[in-house]
Amino acid sequence: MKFHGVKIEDREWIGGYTLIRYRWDGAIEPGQFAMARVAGYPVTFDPFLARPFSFYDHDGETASLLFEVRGRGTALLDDAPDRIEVSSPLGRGFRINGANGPVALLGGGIGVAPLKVLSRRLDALSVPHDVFLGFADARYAAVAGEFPGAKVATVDGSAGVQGTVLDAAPDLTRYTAVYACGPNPMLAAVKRAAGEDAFCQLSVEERMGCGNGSCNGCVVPVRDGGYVRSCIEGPVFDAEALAW
Amino acid sequence: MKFHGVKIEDREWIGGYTLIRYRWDGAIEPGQFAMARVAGYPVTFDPFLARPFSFYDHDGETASLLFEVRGRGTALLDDAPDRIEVSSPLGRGFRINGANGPVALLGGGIGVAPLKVLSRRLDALSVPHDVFLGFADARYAAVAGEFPGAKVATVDGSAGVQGTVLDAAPDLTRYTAVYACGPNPMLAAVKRAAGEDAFCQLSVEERMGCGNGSCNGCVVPVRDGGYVRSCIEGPVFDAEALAW
Amino acid sequence: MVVRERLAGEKLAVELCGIALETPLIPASGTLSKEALGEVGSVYGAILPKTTTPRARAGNPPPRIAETPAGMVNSIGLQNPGVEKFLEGLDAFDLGVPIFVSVAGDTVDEFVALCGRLAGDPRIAAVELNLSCPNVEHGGLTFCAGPASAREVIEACRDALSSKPLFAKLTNEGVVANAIAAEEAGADALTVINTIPALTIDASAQTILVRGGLSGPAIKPVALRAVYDVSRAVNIPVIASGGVSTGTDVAEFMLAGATAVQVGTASFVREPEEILSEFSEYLDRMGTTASELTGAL
Amino acid sequence: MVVRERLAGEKLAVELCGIALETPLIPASGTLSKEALGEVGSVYGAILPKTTTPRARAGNPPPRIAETPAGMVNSIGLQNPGVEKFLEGLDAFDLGVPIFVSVAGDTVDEFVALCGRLAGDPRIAAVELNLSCPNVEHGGLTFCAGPASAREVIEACRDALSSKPLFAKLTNEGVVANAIAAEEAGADALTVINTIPALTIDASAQTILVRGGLSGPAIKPVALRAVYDVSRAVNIPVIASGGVSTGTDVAEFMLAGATAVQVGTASFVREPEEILSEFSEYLDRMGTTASELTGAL
Ligand SMILES: Cc1cc2nc3c(=O)[nH]c(=O)nc-3n(C[C@H](O)[C@H](O)[C@H](O)COP(=O)(O)OP(=O)(O)OC[C@H]3O[C@@H](n4cnc5c(N)ncnc54)[C@H](O)[C@@H]3O)c2cc1C
Ligand SMILES: Cc1cc2nc3c(=O)[nH]c(=O)nc-3n(C[C@H](O)[C@H](O)[C@H](O)COP(=O)(O)OP(=O)(O)OC[C@H]3O[C@@H](n4cnc5c(N)ncnc54)[C@H](O)[C@@H]3O)c2cc1C
Ligand SMILES: Cc1cc2nc3c(=O)[nH]c(=O)nc-3n(C[C@H](O)[C@H](O)[C@H](O)COP(=O)(O)O)c2cc1C
Ligand SMILES: Cc1cc2nc3c(=O)[nH]c(=O)nc-3n(C[C@H](O)[C@H](O)[C@H](O)COP(=O)(O)O)c2cc1C
Ligand code: FES
Ligand code: FES
Repeated sequence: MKFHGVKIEDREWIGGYTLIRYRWDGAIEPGQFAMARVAGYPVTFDPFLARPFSFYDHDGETASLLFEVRGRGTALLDDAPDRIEVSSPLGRGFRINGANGPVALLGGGIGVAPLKVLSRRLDALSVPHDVFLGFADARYAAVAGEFPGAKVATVDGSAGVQGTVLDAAPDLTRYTAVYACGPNPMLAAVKRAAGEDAFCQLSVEERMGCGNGSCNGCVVPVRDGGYVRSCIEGPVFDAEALAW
Repeated sequence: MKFHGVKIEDREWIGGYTLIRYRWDGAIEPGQFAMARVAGYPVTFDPFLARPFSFYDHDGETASLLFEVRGRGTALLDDAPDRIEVSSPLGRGFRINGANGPVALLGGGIGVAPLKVLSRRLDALSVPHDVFLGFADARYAAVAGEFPGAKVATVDGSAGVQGTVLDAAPDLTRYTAVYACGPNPMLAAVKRAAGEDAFCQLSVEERMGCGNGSCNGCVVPVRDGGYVRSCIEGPVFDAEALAW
Repeated sequence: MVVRERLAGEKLAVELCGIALETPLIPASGTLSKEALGEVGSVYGAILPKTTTPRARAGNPPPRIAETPAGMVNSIGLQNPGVEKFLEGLDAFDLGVPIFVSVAGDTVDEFVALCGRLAGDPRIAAVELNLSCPNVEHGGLTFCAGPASAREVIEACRDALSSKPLFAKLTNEGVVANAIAAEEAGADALTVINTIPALTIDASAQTILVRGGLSGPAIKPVALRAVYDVSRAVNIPVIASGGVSTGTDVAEFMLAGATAVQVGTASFVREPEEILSEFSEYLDRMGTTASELTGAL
Repeated sequence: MVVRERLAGEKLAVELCGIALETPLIPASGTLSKEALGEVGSVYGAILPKTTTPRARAGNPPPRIAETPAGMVNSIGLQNPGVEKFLEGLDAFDLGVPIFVSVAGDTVDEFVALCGRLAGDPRIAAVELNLSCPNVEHGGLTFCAGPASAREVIEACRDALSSKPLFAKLTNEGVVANAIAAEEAGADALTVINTIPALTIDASAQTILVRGGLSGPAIKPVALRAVYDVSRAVNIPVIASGGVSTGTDVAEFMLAGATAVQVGTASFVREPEEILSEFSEYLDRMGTTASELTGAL
């Protein structure tokens, strides 16, 4: 896997998340991701693997990633003085079905990440869309400020309605398309709420080894039987294709 | 092993070597060493071990280490932005035998490191001493500028006399004490040149695991048979005690 | 060491069981997908796709991978489309260098049937038997759990393959005894080693994360010892696998006795091209060639 | 998980073969010298000095250690002053917690003589047999090379030790079969695992650097699998060893089934105190205690 070094232009902390920006002028599709890590190979091989992150935003010149510090990979990225290494763009992003809306965007926790650039794309196509975001608490929910008009739910009720993102959303069957990103159990709930015939696309979250289809580590079970790699066939899947 | 973080006050490149200074007000004996590494445990365990470095200088407030970049441990220390971790002071340093000189100090390559603080101590005790330094070439020999009056030899003849440090030194038997640091083969040559009855002390260089006597990794063979740990019984030994 | 002038090609070339390889690097089975072939350019002396089995295998449910200190544990479960679909898609792996094929079966008969199926395919330069998969006829012990079972499957496959070179891929446990048995049974080369059995636990969730095989830089010293010991115990070429991550690692494995060197997990985090160029610089610095390095310790 | 209030003492305490340990941590044999005892405070539940042998051993010539990715390889060669000098100096290891003593011999008789010598010493709470040293009567294979030789030495030592608990320290290769044999032979607990055979090469010098055993974080997933499998195969306590470097590692090994956990190589680069306090925080976060954790997976 080829990585290239990028210089971090700036770093911002929004609620419980870290936002980093770097110059990057390639093209991306909303929902595509980057494998990222701090520089250092081959001087250090620990941590060993890069970590997958959705593109949060991209304006043609500057790309940004929004992430939550969970373990040592993200802790190092949060600390990294000014250079990180990325490999991107990877995977298949959200497909926009041409219906003229309204469409629903749902994010659970850090699942909010790919919705910004998706919302930007929908704006460009003049597709009206509603954004629904669920968080653990008000601290994380602060990032909702980046999505004007978004409806918010928090598990502890400290911001927005109390409950999960689905408690913040109305009947999803009334939307011509539903896009969601978040923990797998949330995605399964969104799939059910969207209904059988819905155009519903889910960005799944699996542990990744390589990001380029080589390791078969990042699979999700599919309706047709067996497993497919989320880094190549995904991370965005038609809800109906998934076996959950 | 307990390490503590120190802030690097400044960093200088002298010839082929790197000099780093940090505030440290403990006491040290010339010839004692520190185990040093870049910060990062337990977020990263690679490189795994700290590296031993002689104290180059210490004025009661600021300690300094002088090192050559050889592999990844020293490469990281050379790069480390502003914080490293050290465990010190370790080992037994040079013993000053009370004779009032003149004494000889010999350094081979980076073996020059512990001679600065030793020279400072001898000055304080008003013991006259001559310094002889051997290097690969003029680039490394530049550090001799830190030792006014030192005689220099280089293997390629690009500075000082051509040859090893012993080619720069006169008959060593005329000194009341001989102190040397450098690669083990050089130390063995100094031992021979100093003669059987000399007061001759050698600072040896072995790979170290722990620095506190626990691993038995850093041993040198001794005349009485068997091996002793250079991090505890050394790194400075009476030449006569060594089995080489 | 005499410094000689050579063509770059001569410098890196090695010969393995009569097969000319432009470089001693080979991708380790299961670590290079079709989709990633574009990234490898002319780095590899041969291509070796993921192990194929008689029928399609879905593989294990996720999570399948977990990071560990300087390595990772995987439990993919030999996900693959089965040998027939595999052969239909084999042309995609044609980068103009020899193609080796890795096979695994649940029984000796399945191994033999696979070798028989591949024996006549001119696109395939050699076959690697993945002997670390469980032998269902022997209570789930792997085919290389001991010299007797390794010998049985290799002898049978040797016949079935007719003239194609047969590589036996061995695990670390008992590797020297198995290597000697494999040579006697007719293996043309030995791939040493596969992943090392390991386990990861998620302490927060208090659950097992992945039970599988450890690979990556962490296992390099173990693989190096296996390659060294096996090279001294047999007279057939040894292909190294286990933690190769830098050009220096390639040199170390060749010094230990390897004729060719597989790059596996490290290709997830580095470009194989970097590893080859580091190795090439090493050869220049030492004034030697890849083929001279083998066992030069 | 029920959150309970406890005294710190109760939280960390475990019982091992009837011996009360204030914490589940024990230094791994050969990784804590007398000189470093001052650094360990009250971190350890017991003290375990370096293996002692019937006569003094000089150990191997340097180089004895080499760093590897997230680990190190050592070949110390059991340097020690011999059991009599060792016992003369044993009081230095008295930190007010139980003292375990590790022994190794070249033959079964030597093991038995060592155990006989220690059996009556009231300062010694238990004896650990280092079974990964070579058995000179069996062509240099280690005492735990197979169930038969492990059984022989353990049975003989069990008798010689009279009532003192006997721990058998096993290597990774064949660990489950050896563990079952060790339990049958009368071992009271099993220490799992020792270092893993490995090799390091200096590519620039084209020489072997160190041939010895791999330890450190690199081997943690391998040790974790061994502890998990052995815990499920025997009914005696398992003491974990292999790569323990953080409080989370301690938790993982206890979840896998360990009753106590040895800290070895990691103590060269971290203060054991940090590992214990990370583990203590883990227990608080999970609202559990050390003894409840064993096998709670
Ligand atoms: C396609 C894709 C896009 C993603 N986009 C984002 C994003 O934009 N922002 C963001 O913060 N995170 C995103 N994630 C999740 C992110 O990759 C993980 O949070 C990250 O890998 C954790 O690394 P770590 O070293 O901090 O944690 P580790 O130390 O590796 O693990 C800490 C905890 O995080 C969980 N975890 C680890 N890896 C993953 C993973 N790949 N998926 C899910 N959980 C994991 C584990 O359960 C573990 O308990 C994405 C994941 C995928 C697959
Ligand atoms: C008591 C003592 C004091 C020392 N003082 C200094 C000093 O003041 N300045 C300085 O630059 N160096 C000093 N050294 C040597 C220094 O420790 C090594 O150069 C350093 O450990 C190399 O680390 P690395 O990661 O860069 O190299 P590695 O990648 O570990 O190895 C690179 C090369 O360096 C050599 N090497 C590695 N470790 C050692 C070692 N411990 N001793 C000798 N050679 C080694 C190896 O042969 C190897 O080929 C001292 C060593 C000792 C034992
Ligand atoms: C994700 C993954 C999948 C693997 N799949 C296979 C396989 O299908 N067949 C096989 O023989 N080895 C397989 N291996 C083992 C590798 O080929 C290699 O022998 C091992 O990983 C050690 O080398 P490394 O440390 O360079 O990865 C796999 C390894 C990994 C990491
Ligand atoms: C330098 C060193 C010396 C060791 N000496 C011994 C020993 O004398 N007896 C023994 O049983 N194990 C010895 N070991 C093995 C350790 O006790 C431990 O089982 C092994 O290193 C794995 O644990 P770790 O990864 O925590 O170090 C030694 C290990 C090291 C690194
Ligand atoms: S991350 Fe390796 S195949 Fe998807
Ligand atoms: S470095 Fe461990 S005993 Fe000296």
